[in-house]
Order: sequence, then structure tokens, then C-alpha cells
Amino acid sequence: MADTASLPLVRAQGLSKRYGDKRVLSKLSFSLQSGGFLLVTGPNGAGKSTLLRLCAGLEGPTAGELEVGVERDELGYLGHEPLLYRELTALENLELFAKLYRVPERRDRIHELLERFGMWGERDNRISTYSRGMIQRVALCRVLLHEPRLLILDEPYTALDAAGCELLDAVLAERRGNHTFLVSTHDPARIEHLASDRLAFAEGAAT
Amino acid sequence: MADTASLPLVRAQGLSKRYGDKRVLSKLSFSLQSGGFLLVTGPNGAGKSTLLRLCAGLEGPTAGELEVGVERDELGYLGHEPLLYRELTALENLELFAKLYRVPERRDRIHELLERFGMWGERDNRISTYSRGMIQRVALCRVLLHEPRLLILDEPYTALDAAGCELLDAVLAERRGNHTFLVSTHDPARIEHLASDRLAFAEGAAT
Amino acid sequence: MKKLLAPLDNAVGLAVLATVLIAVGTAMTFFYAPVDVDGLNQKIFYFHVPIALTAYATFGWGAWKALVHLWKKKPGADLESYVAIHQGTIFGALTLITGSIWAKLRWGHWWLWGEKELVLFLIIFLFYCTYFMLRYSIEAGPRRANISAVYALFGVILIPISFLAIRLATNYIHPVAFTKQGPQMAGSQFATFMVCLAAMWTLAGALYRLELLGKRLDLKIRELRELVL
Amino acid sequence: MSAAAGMSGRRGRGGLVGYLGDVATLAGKDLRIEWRARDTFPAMALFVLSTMTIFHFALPSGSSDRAAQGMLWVAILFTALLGLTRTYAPEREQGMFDGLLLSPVDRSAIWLAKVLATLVFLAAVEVVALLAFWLFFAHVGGAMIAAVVLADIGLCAVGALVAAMATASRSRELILPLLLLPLSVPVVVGAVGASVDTGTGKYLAFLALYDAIFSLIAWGTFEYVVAE
Amino acid sequence: MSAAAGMSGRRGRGGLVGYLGDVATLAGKDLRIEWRARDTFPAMALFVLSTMTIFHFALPSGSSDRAAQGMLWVAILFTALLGLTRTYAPEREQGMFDGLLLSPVDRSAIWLAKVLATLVFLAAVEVVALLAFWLFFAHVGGAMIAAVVLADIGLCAVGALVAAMATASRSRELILPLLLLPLSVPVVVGAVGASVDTGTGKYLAFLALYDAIFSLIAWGTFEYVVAE
Ligand code: HEM
Ligand SMILES: Nc1ncnc2c1ncn2[C@@H]1O[C@H](COP(=O)(O)OP(=O)(O)OP(=O)(O)O)[C@@H](O)[C@H]1O
Ligand SMILES: Nc1ncnc2c1ncn2[C@@H]1O[C@H](COP(=O)(O)OP(=O)(O)OP(=O)(O)O)[C@@H](O)[C@H]1O
Ligand SMILES: [Mg+2]
Ligand SMILES: [Mg+2]
Repeated sequence: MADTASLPLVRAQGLSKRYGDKRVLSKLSFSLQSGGFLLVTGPNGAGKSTLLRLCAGLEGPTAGELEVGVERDELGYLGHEPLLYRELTALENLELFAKLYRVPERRDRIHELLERFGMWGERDNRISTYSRGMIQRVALCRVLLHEPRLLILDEPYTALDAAGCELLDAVLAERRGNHTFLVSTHDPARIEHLASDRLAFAEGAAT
Repeated sequence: MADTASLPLVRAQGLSKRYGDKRVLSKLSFSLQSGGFLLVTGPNGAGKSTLLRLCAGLEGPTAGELEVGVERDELGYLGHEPLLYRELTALENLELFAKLYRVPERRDRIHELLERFGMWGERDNRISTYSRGMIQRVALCRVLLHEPRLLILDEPYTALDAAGCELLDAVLAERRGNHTFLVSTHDPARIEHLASDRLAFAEGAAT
Repeated sequence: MKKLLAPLDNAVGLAVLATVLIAVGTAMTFFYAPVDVDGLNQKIFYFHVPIALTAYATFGWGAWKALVHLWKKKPGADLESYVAIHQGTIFGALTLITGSIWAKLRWGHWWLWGEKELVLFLIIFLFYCTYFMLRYSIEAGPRRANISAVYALFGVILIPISFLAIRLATNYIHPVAFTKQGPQMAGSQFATFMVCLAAMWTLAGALYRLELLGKRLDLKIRELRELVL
Repeated sequence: MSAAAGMSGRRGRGGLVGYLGDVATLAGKDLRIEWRARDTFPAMALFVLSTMTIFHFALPSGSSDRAAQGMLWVAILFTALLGLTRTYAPEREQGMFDGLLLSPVDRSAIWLAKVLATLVFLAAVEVVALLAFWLFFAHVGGAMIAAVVLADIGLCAVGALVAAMATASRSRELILPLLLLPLSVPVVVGAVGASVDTGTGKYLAFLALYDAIFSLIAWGTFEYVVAE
Repeated sequence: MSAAAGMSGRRGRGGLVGYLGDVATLAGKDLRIEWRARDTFPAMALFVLSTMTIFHFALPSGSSDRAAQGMLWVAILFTALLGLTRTYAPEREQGMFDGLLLSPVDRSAIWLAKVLATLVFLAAVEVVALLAFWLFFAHVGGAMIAAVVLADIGLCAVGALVAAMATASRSRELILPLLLLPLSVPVVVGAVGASVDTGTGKYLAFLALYDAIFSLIAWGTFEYVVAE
């Protein structure tokens, strides 16, 4: 895998997605190099989340081609749902996923992440008792746990306070270049400087 | 009710809330005049949502007093959950609540609101098929439906796109002075100019 | 008079009284009451029936406290209701045990499924077991108190209604000692029975008071710790 | 106590007509959701049929009339249980209890609406069950139909309350049968009696009594179950 | 086809040992959630007892031994159903199916873990049920225990697959019994036969055959049920 960096890691060709009669994505084409950072913007209901779910393999396209050149264990996806078990504690959730993803030196890694996101003190409380921002922080830990090659983040800044946003800025900046990013947001000003590519949807449902 | 404006509409005295052994709010005191605008800020896990739920009467305090001087039908609460039936369409949801709240000229009112929030075209689709921002827009319609005297909004800007945020700015500005507001946010700069009072929590779980 | 009744409101006084009454009752059972046609095993009657009636009484008391909680919003009524039902469940278990022993002696089986009265009591017992499951799967707070109270009320209505239901179909072998014609037994038997009944009720009262004391102490300690921290 | 405890939503809301209007609105909402999203009716109907089949295999052939009736009633009871398990599913899964409790409707209207919505579905299922019973087992008389109707009312009235209790608890679906089964003993006894024994009248009267008493209590106490 | 369909998570994941490790991890998670959130075990035990008791009000007194066995089996079946209804509740309510499908575990490991977790609970409950049955009704022999074990395996294997199908469908819990009951008729027939009739051996062999066939099919097809 010497020339990975020059190959597109994600490549879409005439990608379309319909739900019933509703056309959500139509004939979308783009490609994202390994190490690139694609910023997805657009109004509410434009299809950002749909595109990200397609790229994560959670749904299939109606037409067109989509190639994503990573294995399942090299992919990190953060959607609108936190993807954490609410009846388990933060520690138990991360332990579970760390085992499934075969994360080496699991305990240290989890400690480091929770510490960084300011959730180490809360590690033994169940997710169901967390505030919205705290859940988002743990969800970010889960995504970063196995340092995936491709990071798909859907509005990752949601619910974070000022300190949390700065933290995430730093986390993204550190990984920029080594990892490949696909990020949607409503506040592009915040991460514009990181972006290598941009995909701007023009119209949404609510316009 | 001639001198309503000079009486506090919300008054808390030594308000405390615990969950089990966890102390979330302790000995909080404040009061909000009728027509006032209280901006609640603070880091993740500070207790903003908890305070707002207490004021809405969704939970009871552990200690202290909390007086909220409005009837149930004069209160509008927007929490982290949209409080909409996902299996029903936007129109059906709003019809349902308009009936329960005895909104006069229901149909016109609903049309006007949906139109304003850019959701009229989507009125006959189920909430479960909406994008996150579209759901937030309909949730805002639901809260404004009966023009409540007291509006309790928990991070109302969440998930809205730029146009949606501006729309909400305008909606809040219009009602400022006539209605009483209790709003939490992580982006105080956006609505600081509207606030008459401010409650800033200092520490959260994630600090 | 008030002074005379004071021990009844006091855990230690009740405990002493219960001990005395149980001793007297046991003595009367074996040395005063005549041996029935049933033989010696009939002696269990003086425990089985008072225990069963005590179980019903404590369930009733729990429902009464539940009503007080819902109606008067009296703080502490929830705890009293809970403790009463807890005692009721203990006495209910004892009823099942003493009844089963008697059944083994009299009918030759530990249990008769065909006997609707017995099965019904088992159901009621399970109903109150569920009370604890329900209570402990709700977070402590006013909501839990309310739900427990409503459940306790349902229980006390369920009991007579169920008995009415099975009495509609009349054929049971579980005996009825107290009929419209009054108690079907000799005076000495009745006297013994009444002493034993009083003994069980004071015992239940004593246990109720004791448990309540412990629970209240727990709460106090927790509140104090809260103030200190 | 909750801050909202003092807020009453009843002022100037149109008395009984308004109350019944709210009930109709809420019940309509439940029926619409059920109809649209859950295919409750065919599933419940097939469930009752499958249950009867299971009983057929589990019980000795050539059972008495009474055994067949008993079977029918157990099937009906479990179908009702299954339906009631889902009673508050939309509210619970979508956090809508908050939405309803915030709205100015009388809380008991929420209960009454649930009772009505559940009754509609249960009744529809029982048409199927009774038809099957009539075809395969025994004759279905007027007394039996009356017993079914009265039993349904009782089961739904108690069930809609108890399901709200279950919703508040961590065990949810699992605890509901435990709460409901003991409470349904009188219904089963009365209903089996009404359809088999002589003296149908007294059993039906008993069922009506049960319905009246428990509906009244449930109506009066629902408020305490859902709010602080 | 999904874009991720081609992504396999199996490469270099430790073969069989890794696979079984994943199964253990997932089953442990399920047991922990159940244990913590739902008090499943006491609830199921109480449920078995209540069910067995309530049948007595519906069925004639002095039923045959076979009827008693049938009753036990209906109680076990409904308890299993109730448990299986909740099998994927954590995944469904919390959108966790996505989380599991994204993770690099083999999909069939998810199924196997669910089967194991359900079996543990069902087995625990049945110890209670059989004890109660032994105390109150009749002797419990070795053949009966073997029948219970074999029947459990079959019910859980089919149930964990069918529950996943039901989760993917809209009506969820309700459709589960609908799908499971017809599939469980052979289990009930075999189990009742093994515990009552002479010729126990052939019934047990039949149950083992059922388990083998359905487990294999479920194991092989689960992947298609959960992913596009
Ligand atoms: C496990 C078996 C039994 C249970 C659960 C049981 C339960 C009860 C209960 C709950 C009562 C209270 C009031 C009532 O229902 O009338 C009672 C009363 C009584 N039991 Fe039992 N019992 C059992 C076995 C027996 C046996 C074997 C005998 C004697 C043959 C017996 C004799 C009585 C008598 C004489 C009364 C007083 C009846 C009356 O109040 O008129 N019980 N039992
Ligand atoms: N399951 C579905 N069935 C029907 N329509 C759907 C479904 N999922 C999404 N849609 C529609 O697809 C469109 C795009 O949705 P998507 O969630 O991708 O928007 P988005 O760009 O993420 O918006 P937001 O900024 O609000 O998150 C919306 O109009 C939505 O109504
Ligand atoms: N049911 C509960 N049980 C235990 N702790 C809880 C519960 N609900 C909230 N908390 C705790 O209360 C604290 C405050 O939560 P709250 O949701 O009010 O925070 P918030 O200020 O709204 O945070 P955010 O900005 O993340 O939304 C958190 O530490 C949270 O863990
Ligand atoms: Mg989106
Ligand atoms: Mg919050």
C-alpha cells in the first residue's frame, strides 16, 4: 500500500438515493483522496446525513456507484444518534467497542480518551443519566477509539459547549492529513481552514 | 391582572435537585419578571436542561421552592426531544396539539407557522422521515402554536441551518417583551442582546 | 385511657405485649382448648387462621395509608404503607406455610390446585410480591410513592372482588368456620382463638413499628449526611 | 411537589363536552398511529389463532366444553396482554409522555382515550377469535358475547392504568403481565362462569360490577400514576 | 447492495478464537444490560408462577396429567416469548443496530450472542418453573428435563432470528409471536410428547433434529436479515 495517499479513498459516480418517490440525492459525483477532508454543507433536509450514511455503508444507493476503500474496522461513523448503550456506563460502552474493534492496550487508550474529553470522572455512570453534551463527548470517544482511517462525522459539534468545541477543533487538526475526513456541519466557518474539498448542497426541504 | 408585568412570573428560592447521590442544582435562587428574558448558559452537564425541566413542571425539585405563575396552557416547552409523534405527519401533530390547546382558527394558524418555518411543503410526510433540522423546525412550530405566555427553550438553535437560525432570531425578537423567555444556549453571543437576565452556571460534569 | 394505650404506639411495648400474648395463646391452645374431632393437628388452626387474618389486616392497613398518602399528601404515609405491605407479605407467606402443613396432615397433599380458595390466596400473594418488584424498579421519588399507593389500593379491592367471584361458583372444601350463624366452635375454642388473634395482631404491630423505626432512622441519617456534605 | 402541580388546565375548557372532545382527539391519534405503523390488528388476530392451535396440541383431545371455554379465555387474556404491552409504546419510545403531560388536557382523558383505543382493537380481534371458536369448538351464545364485551371493558380499563405504571418502571413490558394477571382473575372466573355455568345472569352482573368499580378507581387514580 | 457489503471484518481477527471471543463479549453485554435494567429473572419467575396459577381459574378442576403438562408448556412458551420480545430492545430503542453492524464483528456472532444470552435467562427461569411444577403437580423426570433443554435451544435459536426480522419490520413485538408461534408448534408437540407419552426417545430425537436444522439455517441466514 505504498501509493495509498494518491488513490481516492471514497469515490461516488452518479450517486442517487430515493425514498419512495422522494429524490434525496441525485447524480452526485465526487472523490476524496486518502488524507483529504471533505466538508459537506447545505440547508436542512438537503441530504447531508443521507450521504454520510451511504458512505458508512448503513444504507445502499438507489442508483450510481459508491466505492469506499476501507474495511469495516477502519471506519468511524458519528451520526445523529450517539450509538451507545444507554443502560451501560461510558466505560462499559467503550470497553465493549474496544474489544470488538481489537484495540490494543485498551484500558490506557480508553482512559486517555475519556480524560481528554473530560468524562473520566463520569465513567461509571450510565449513559442514560448524562446530559446531551456529555453523551456527544462519549460518542466522539467511541468514534476515535480505534483511530479509524476514514472518519465520517455528521454535525460533530452539536451539543458541545465552548470548551468542547475547542477540544474537537484540536482533535480534528491533529489528525488532519493522517486520517481522511467526511464532515457535515451548519457552521462551516469553524472548520473551513481544515477542508481540502467541499460539497455544498444548494437546496433543502425547508427552503 | 393589571400589574402582572411587575410581578415575578418565575421565582426560585433555594432550589435544589439531586438524582440519587448526585447533586445537580444546589440552592439556586432567581426570579424572572413577566416579559423578561432569562438566558441560561454553562458548560455541558451544568444543569441547564434540568433547571428548564423543573420550571416546566416535568420534574419536581428535591428541596427549595419554585413558583411558576402560569397555567399549563400558557406554557411552551422545547426540550432535547422534539415532543412530536414520529408516526404522524407534521400537520397531524400540529392539529392534535392545536385541538388540545384550544387554539382558535387552528388551520390558519398552523398554515402560517409551517409556511414561516419552511415546512408547509413537507406537511404531509411523517416526522420519522424528516431530517434532524426539519424536526427541530416542526418542534418550534408546536411550541409557538398557542402563543404561550412563558416560553422555555432548551438550546433551540440546535440542528438549524443558517436560514433557520436567522428565522428563529426574528421570531424571538418579535415576541420579546410580550412573552416571558427562559432560554438555554451554548452560543450566548447570538441572543445576548435580547436577554434581560442571565444565569451562568460555572461548572459542569465535563470540566 | 390514653396512658393505658400508650404501649400500643411504641415498638418495645408492643413487642413485650406480643410475647406475653403468644405465650398465653400457645398455652391455651395446648392446655385449655379441647381436642377437636380432627385430633391434635387441629391445633394449627389457632395459628393458621389468625396469621391469615393478620395478613389481610396489614394489607388493609397498607391500603389505608396509601389512601392517606394520595388524599392528604401526608409525608411519611408512603413509607408506612410500604412497611405494612411488607409485613402483610411476610404473614401471607406464613399463611401458605401453615396452611400447607395442615393440608398435608388433613388432606394428604401439600397443595390442592383444584381448590380455588387456596389458588386465589396464592395469586393475591403473588400480587403483593409484584408490589416490591414494581416499587424497586422505579426511581425513588414522588412518582414511585404515588404508583405504589395506587397499586396498594387496587390490591385491597381485588381481594373482596376475587372472593366474590369464586363464591359465585360454590364448591370448595377449604372450611368456613365463621358463618352467618356465628362461629362454629365451642366457647373455649373461640376464646383461645381470640387470644391467638390478638397475639398475632400485636406481633404484626410490633414488627411494623420496628421496621418503620429502622427505615425512618435510615432516612434521617441520609438527610444528615446530605446536610454535612 | 412539582412546580406545575398547581397549574390546572381545566379552566374554561368547555366542561364535559370539552373533556369528551379531548378524549376523542387522543383516541383518534392512537388509532391512527396504530393503524399506520403497527399492523396491530392482523398480528393480534393471528396471535389468538396460533394460541388456540397450541392449546389444541397441549390439551388432551375430547376435552369437555368447559375446557374449551377455558382455552378460549386464556387465549383472549394473553392476546389482550400482548396488545396492552404496546399501549404506551408511542409515548414511551418518543418521549411523548412529557408532551401529553405538558398539554392542558385533564390527565384522566389520556387514560380514557387509551382505554377506548385498546377496546377497539381488542374487539376486532375477538370477532376473529369467536368466529374461529364457533367454527372449530362450540356454539357461541348471546351470554358469551355479553361476557366478552364486559370482560374486555374490565381488562382494558385496568390494563391502561397498569400499563402506565409499567411504563414508569425499568422493567416495562416484563412487569405488565405480572401486574395484570392477578387483577384479571375475577374477569376470567366471571367470564368462564358466564359462558358455561347455569345462572349466567349473576356472572354477567358480577362482571359489570367489576368494570364499574375498577374503571372508577382507575379513572380517579391515573393522574397520580403519570405525574408527580 | 450496500457499499459496505464488500468490506469484511474478518481479516486477521483471530479466527475461531476471535469469533468466540466476540460472541462472549456481546453476550456478556446483553446479560449485563438485562440484569441491570430489567430485573428480567425475578419477573420471568413470577410470570411463570402467575401463568400456571391463572390457568386454574380458566380450566376445569381435576384435569388430567397431560393437561397439567400442557399447561406447563404453554407457560414456558409464553415466558420464552416474553423474553424474546425484548431480545433486541436495547438495539432498537437506542439505534444500536447501526452500531453493531458498523463494528467489524461477523454478523452471525451477533445472533449467536443473542441466543446464548436468551438461553441463560430462559434456563434460569425454567429451573424455577420446573421446581414449582415438581412441588405442586407431578414428578419431573430426566426425559422432561432433556425435553426442556432441547426445546429451549430450538426456541432461542429460532427466536433470535425471528426477533431480528420482527425488529426490521414495522410492527416489531407483535409480529414476533406471529412468526414464532407457527415455528414453535413442532417444539411444543415434541416436548409434550417427550414428557407424557411412551416412546420418549423418538420425541427427544425429533427435538434435537429440529434444533440442529433451525440453528443451522438461522446461523447462515442472519446476515441477510440484518443488513441490506
Ligand atoms: C396451603 C393451604 C392453605 C391456605 C393458603 C389457606 C389460606 C387461608 C386463608 C387466606 C384464610 C383466611 C380467610 C378465608 O379465606 O376464609 C384461611 C382461613 C381458614 N383456614 Fe386455611 N388455608 C390453607 C389450608 C387449610 C387447611 C388444610 C385447613 C383445614 C382443614 C384450613 C382451615 C382454615 C379455617 C378453618 C379457616 C377459617 C375460615 C373462616 O374464616 O371462616 N386451611 N385459610
Ligand atoms: N427514511 C426516509 N424516508 C423518506 N424520506 C427521508 C428518509 N430519510 C431522509 N429522508 C428525506 O431526505 C432528505 C434529506 O435528509 P437528511 O437527513 O439527509 O438531511 P440533512 O441534510 O442531514 O438535513 P439536516 O441539516 O436537517 O440534518 C429530507 O428531505 C428527508 O425528509
Ligand atoms: N436522570 C438522571 N440521573 C442522574 N443524573 C442525571 C440525570 N439527569 C441529569 N443528570 C445529571 O445532571 C447533570 C446536569 O444535566 P443537564 O442535562 O441538566 O445538563 P445541561 O446543562 O443541560 O448540559 P448540556 O449542555 O450537555 O445539555 C449532569 O451531570 C447529568 O449527569
Ligand atoms: Mg442531518
Ligand atoms: Mg442540556
